[in-house]
Amino acid sequence: MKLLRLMIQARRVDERLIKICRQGRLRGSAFAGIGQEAISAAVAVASQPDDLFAPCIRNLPLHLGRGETPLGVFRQALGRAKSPTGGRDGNVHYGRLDHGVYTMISHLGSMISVVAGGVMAKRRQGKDTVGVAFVGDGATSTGDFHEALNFAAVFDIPLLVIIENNHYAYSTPTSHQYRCHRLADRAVGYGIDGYSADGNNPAEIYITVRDILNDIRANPRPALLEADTMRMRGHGEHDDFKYVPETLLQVYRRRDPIRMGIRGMQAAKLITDDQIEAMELEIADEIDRSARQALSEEEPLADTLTQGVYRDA
Amino acid sequence: MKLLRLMIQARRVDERLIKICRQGRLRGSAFAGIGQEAISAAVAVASQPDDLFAPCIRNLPLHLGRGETPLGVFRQALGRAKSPTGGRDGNVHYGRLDHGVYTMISHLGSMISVVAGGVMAKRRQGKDTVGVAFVGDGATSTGDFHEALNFAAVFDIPLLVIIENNHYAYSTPTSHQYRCHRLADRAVGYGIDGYSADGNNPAEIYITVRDILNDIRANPRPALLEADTMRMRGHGEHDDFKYVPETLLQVYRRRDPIRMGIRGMQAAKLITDDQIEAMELEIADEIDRSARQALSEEEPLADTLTQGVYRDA
Amino acid sequence: MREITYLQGIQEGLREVLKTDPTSVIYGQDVGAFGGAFKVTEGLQAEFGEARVFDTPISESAMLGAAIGMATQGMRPIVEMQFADFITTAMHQLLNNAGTRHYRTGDAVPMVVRVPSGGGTGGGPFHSEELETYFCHMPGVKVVYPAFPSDARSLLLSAAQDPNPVVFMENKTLYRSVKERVGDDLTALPLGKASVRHEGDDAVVITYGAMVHEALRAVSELHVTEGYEVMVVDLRSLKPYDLDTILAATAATSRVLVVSEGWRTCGYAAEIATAINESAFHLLDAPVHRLTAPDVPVPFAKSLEDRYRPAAADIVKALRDLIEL
Amino acid sequence: MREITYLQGIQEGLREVLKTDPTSVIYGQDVGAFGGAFKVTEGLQAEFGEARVFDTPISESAMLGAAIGMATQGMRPIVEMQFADFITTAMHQLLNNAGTRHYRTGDAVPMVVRVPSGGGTGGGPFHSEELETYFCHMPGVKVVYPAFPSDARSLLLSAAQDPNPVVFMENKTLYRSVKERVGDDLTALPLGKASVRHEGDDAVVITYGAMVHEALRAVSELHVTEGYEVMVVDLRSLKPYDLDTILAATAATSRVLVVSEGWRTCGYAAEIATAINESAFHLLDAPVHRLTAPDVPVPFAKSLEDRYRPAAADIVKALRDLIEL
Ligand SMILES: Cc1ncc(C[n+]2csc(CCOP(=O)(O)OP(=O)(O)O)c2C)c(N)n1
Ligand SMILES: Cc1ncc(C[n+]2csc(CCOP(=O)(O)OP(=O)(O)O)c2C)c(N)n1
Ligand SMILES: [Mg+2]
Ligand SMILES: [Mg+2]
Repeated sequence: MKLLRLMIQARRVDERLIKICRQGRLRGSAFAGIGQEAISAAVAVASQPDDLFAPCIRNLPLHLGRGETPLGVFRQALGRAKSPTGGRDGNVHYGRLDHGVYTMISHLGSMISVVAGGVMAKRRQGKDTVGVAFVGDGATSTGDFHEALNFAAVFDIPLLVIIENNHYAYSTPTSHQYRCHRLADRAVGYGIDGYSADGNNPAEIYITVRDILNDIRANPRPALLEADTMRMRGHGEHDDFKYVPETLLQVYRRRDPIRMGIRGMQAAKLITDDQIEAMELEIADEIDRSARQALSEEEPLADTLTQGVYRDA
Repeated sequence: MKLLRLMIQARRVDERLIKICRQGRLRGSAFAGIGQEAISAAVAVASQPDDLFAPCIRNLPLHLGRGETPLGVFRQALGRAKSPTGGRDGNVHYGRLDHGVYTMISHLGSMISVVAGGVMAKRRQGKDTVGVAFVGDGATSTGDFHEALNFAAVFDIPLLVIIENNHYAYSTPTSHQYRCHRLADRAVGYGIDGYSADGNNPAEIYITVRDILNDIRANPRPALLEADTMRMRGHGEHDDFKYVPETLLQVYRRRDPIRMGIRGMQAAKLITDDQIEAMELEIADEIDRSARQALSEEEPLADTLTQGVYRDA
Repeated sequence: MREITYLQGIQEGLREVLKTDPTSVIYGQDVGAFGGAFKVTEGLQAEFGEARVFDTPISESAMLGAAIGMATQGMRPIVEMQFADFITTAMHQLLNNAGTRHYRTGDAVPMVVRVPSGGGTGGGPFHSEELETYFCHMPGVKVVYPAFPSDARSLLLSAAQDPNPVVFMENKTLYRSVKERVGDDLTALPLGKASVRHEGDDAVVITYGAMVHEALRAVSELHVTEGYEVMVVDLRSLKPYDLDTILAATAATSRVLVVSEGWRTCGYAAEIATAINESAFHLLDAPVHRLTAPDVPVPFAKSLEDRYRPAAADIVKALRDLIEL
Repeated sequence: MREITYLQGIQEGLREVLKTDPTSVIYGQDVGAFGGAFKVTEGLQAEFGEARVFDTPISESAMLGAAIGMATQGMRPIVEMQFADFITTAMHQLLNNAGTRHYRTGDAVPMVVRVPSGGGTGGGPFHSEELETYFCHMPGVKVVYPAFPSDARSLLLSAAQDPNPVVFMENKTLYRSVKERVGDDLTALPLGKASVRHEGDDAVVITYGAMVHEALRAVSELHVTEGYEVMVVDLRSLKPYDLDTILAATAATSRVLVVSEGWRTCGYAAEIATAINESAFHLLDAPVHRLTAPDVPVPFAKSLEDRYRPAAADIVKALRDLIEL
């Protein structure tokens, strides 16, 4: 139920951001995770308070599941003074360490080692922290992906690296990104376990993630999980998305994670139509209030520009 | 026979360089490849004229096998004006493109993609070039190792990456470098073939390399070969080498590639003691003359310092 | 004469190189059928085929390393970084591997690296950087930065004819905003030559990239408001730079403002200011001033970025101070 | 009072940090049992255990990324680059990831990156680089560069107490050649404070790192040969730098020579020269001169490297020109 709620909430936030973007009220573009919600929602639900995360640009459900509010997300995208980064970073580059969520930098792959180091620190402090880093299929080609996985393996760091394989890196299909059969096969080269799962099936991905996290929490070492999914919109809203064949979209439209989640819960009689409707209404209401509030807020004062580059001793 | 000659020649050059180093006549240190000669000698013998190479610091037999002279090697180590890099680079950073050999930079892993690009170019020019890049076990932890292998795989570049696994990267044992069982297992993650071989057995490594090169020459795509070997001296001559247990050295002393090569050829009656002695004498003579000559030569003129940073149009 | 944008200038330069130099190839992330994140290479793959214009994995180091390999084997690779910012993952390939190679081996390394640069687009800290200091501090590397469509076109040709690694900086805010009427004859422009964009003798603004346009706006405003005549020098080549033109402008005006969109400390503006002081100290009526971005990560919010990035109004103010000093 | 080397100064600083700050760790390639390529960390693993001092794979980017992760979770990582030169494989972790983080998130990133720097050892193009320009051009990053054993010790402490990423540059030629008598009380030195190493009013040499010692040799030679009294300022902190001391020295001498072992174009010397010109133009009797390495990859042969690297004789000559101008 929590998982479903997160997915729906993220979807509606993304939809609202797209609308705001279309209205020309966003700086830059909107980068939606529509179609990929199950994976990060599953991680959020399966996680423990002390865990650490390096989300990428399509992990809104993780942020929400770890305590960020739709208001915070809107503020961030709009560069508001009260946003998690005070309007200094934009779009999807945010996080809060008190939620265990690292604020990413754009350089793909570079955050994996950061969360690895964070987990090392927490473990030394006696916590049973595990870490989860998200990357796309494209980011697996970076040197940083390799260095960080190998580093984590050598130090037995309990870190799950999830590859959200959505078939494209911007316009580039996976056939131009790598030649191996499954990216999960890279695990053997690091001496760690590699898993594949259907990233659009909330129940499957949840169980897979939960089991891996339990395992590496108890027996610290990294793991690699490749989750098959599909980005159902352009790389950003500026992207015409013509490079994706309609047939492929068809397949994943039928396999929409929210629909699959609802169907599964309905089949198991875990949810009623009324409950879904109530949830949607509640979510819509919060989103509407949050979006309006964020839109009405101020950008940071220009005078604060040079403050906080360094931290005072 | 050519293979054996290359190994012996390289060994004797290295020994002479160590002597020169001990006499305090080298700038910097000497970085010997003693114990690892079979691998690069095999590559040199198995290669074709149009092939391209990215040697690392312990591939003297490759240089010699591709046409560099002991004189050139001594000049290089001594920073002489007539050295392959004109005294600008030192030690083991040299090569000649007309021999197909790229001059390395020190940044480990960074030359693999260079030779990949070179092979791409030659192939476009209709040559049946293959490339061979050498790295150590330690260099496999660099992001560049990963990026280059994946890049070569995506573009079906006939490039053999040879990992000379000599158990140590400087003082760091492989247990602190990676956690996989065999580094050759990384091949599957790139969708290419991975091989392991005994790098101290000249016949075995020669046949392995020859077969792989034939294969990728005909069916262009990269391959990964892990050759087991042992560096029988310190990282450089300044290194006291205490971190290596004597028992390990014992094992590899018995498996010295030159001795194994000679024994194999003797068993097959391909060489006589007289022939070996003649070869040694001839090699010793050339080395002695070359070393003396290089020692007697001049360093580059200081006035040439700023020449040739840029190439004139 | 046709009117083209800055982006079209680059694209025409690229097309000309592909046409006239059969050894040239263009590659990068999404530069093929998609035409690149900014559509600079749009249509080129369709025109020249996948062998000449192609996509690569997201591997900046391998992309640059492979370019060195190709360049040293008779090809002329033109590599696009999706954003300048991402080249920081592979500085060693440029600084250590490409830049030092000719000096060490005598081998030519003719390669061009296109880096879409600069802020003003709301790109935030990682899609807005101006990294010319890094590139200019690399022995063996050349750096150009056009401000106008015709220069973009010509400098692309020159860069692609140069036997050295050339970093070709492109300013993202200029791509579609700057237009110019150009003829059809494409000629390479010698590297290392600045251009005087506006004459004047009360002071000179020495700058490059997007700041040339801010400077031009500033000097016309100053002309209208107080009648000052201020020269504007567009460097075009950052390394080598045109010291002759810089010194002539200094001699003609005695008051120099160097403007750069890059960070202040160790920024490119300091290099130009120092070079002027070293060679023309006695000609100066006032210290060379520099107007730069502060040492701050490029901020996202418009309020902050507007303050961050030097603009015409800041140049007006700095010039007024300088002239009235 | 004991006499210690520069290397011992760093080592004592490291030991003190490990002793007094239980959250500190030291890691890098071969820094554990082996004690590092230069033996700076020798004995520390034996003393503090493998959990506090440990070897890592050859992965500069992961090493720095992990440091950011640790630093933001209450630890204080001290990372050794085996040579400064190799950090060019991971500039993004320092520039983009560590440097921007506090500004963007408010999170403290207390980490130290030790970079053995500089030429003069016959290390060739890839074991000799001076990269301070790169580091100083990173918003959010601090840079220190001691020239003396006691400073090395104190600045190591300060760097390890600072809540920001600090690049700690160490000069390889000084490791064993420079000795100093020191007491046992270890106190951190505030970052951003220069030190006047020699008094004088005919001119001032502003410099740092190994060049401080070349400058000191030069000024004593000049004193002997022509009786000049030349001040020597050792910057110690390159970012932030001590503008007050720089300007006071400028006021006292009116003639300034900035000496740096780094490359010329966009080098650190240009920053200091520009800052002086901006703030003290009217105090100058002559243009600020800079003496730097040329824009050339660091060459291997002694004949070339001796010419490449500024030395006492070059400083003597430059000072003579400056004073007699
Ligand atoms: C090192 C680096 N190079 C290039 C980019 C530009 N870039 C941003 S997102 C992207 C595509 C990423 O694809 P993928 O990793 O599959 O993630 P997805 O967008 O599909 O979720 C690229 C090339 C970058 N951010 N970092
Ligand atoms: C990117 C990079 N980091 C660090 C170094 C310093 N370094 C030079 S050789 C070496 C060890 C290399 O070990 P390995 O790859 O196993 O080769 P071997 O010396 O055993 O032949 C190290 C750490 C380097 N050259 N490049
Ligand atoms: Mg993707
Ligand atoms: Mg090794």
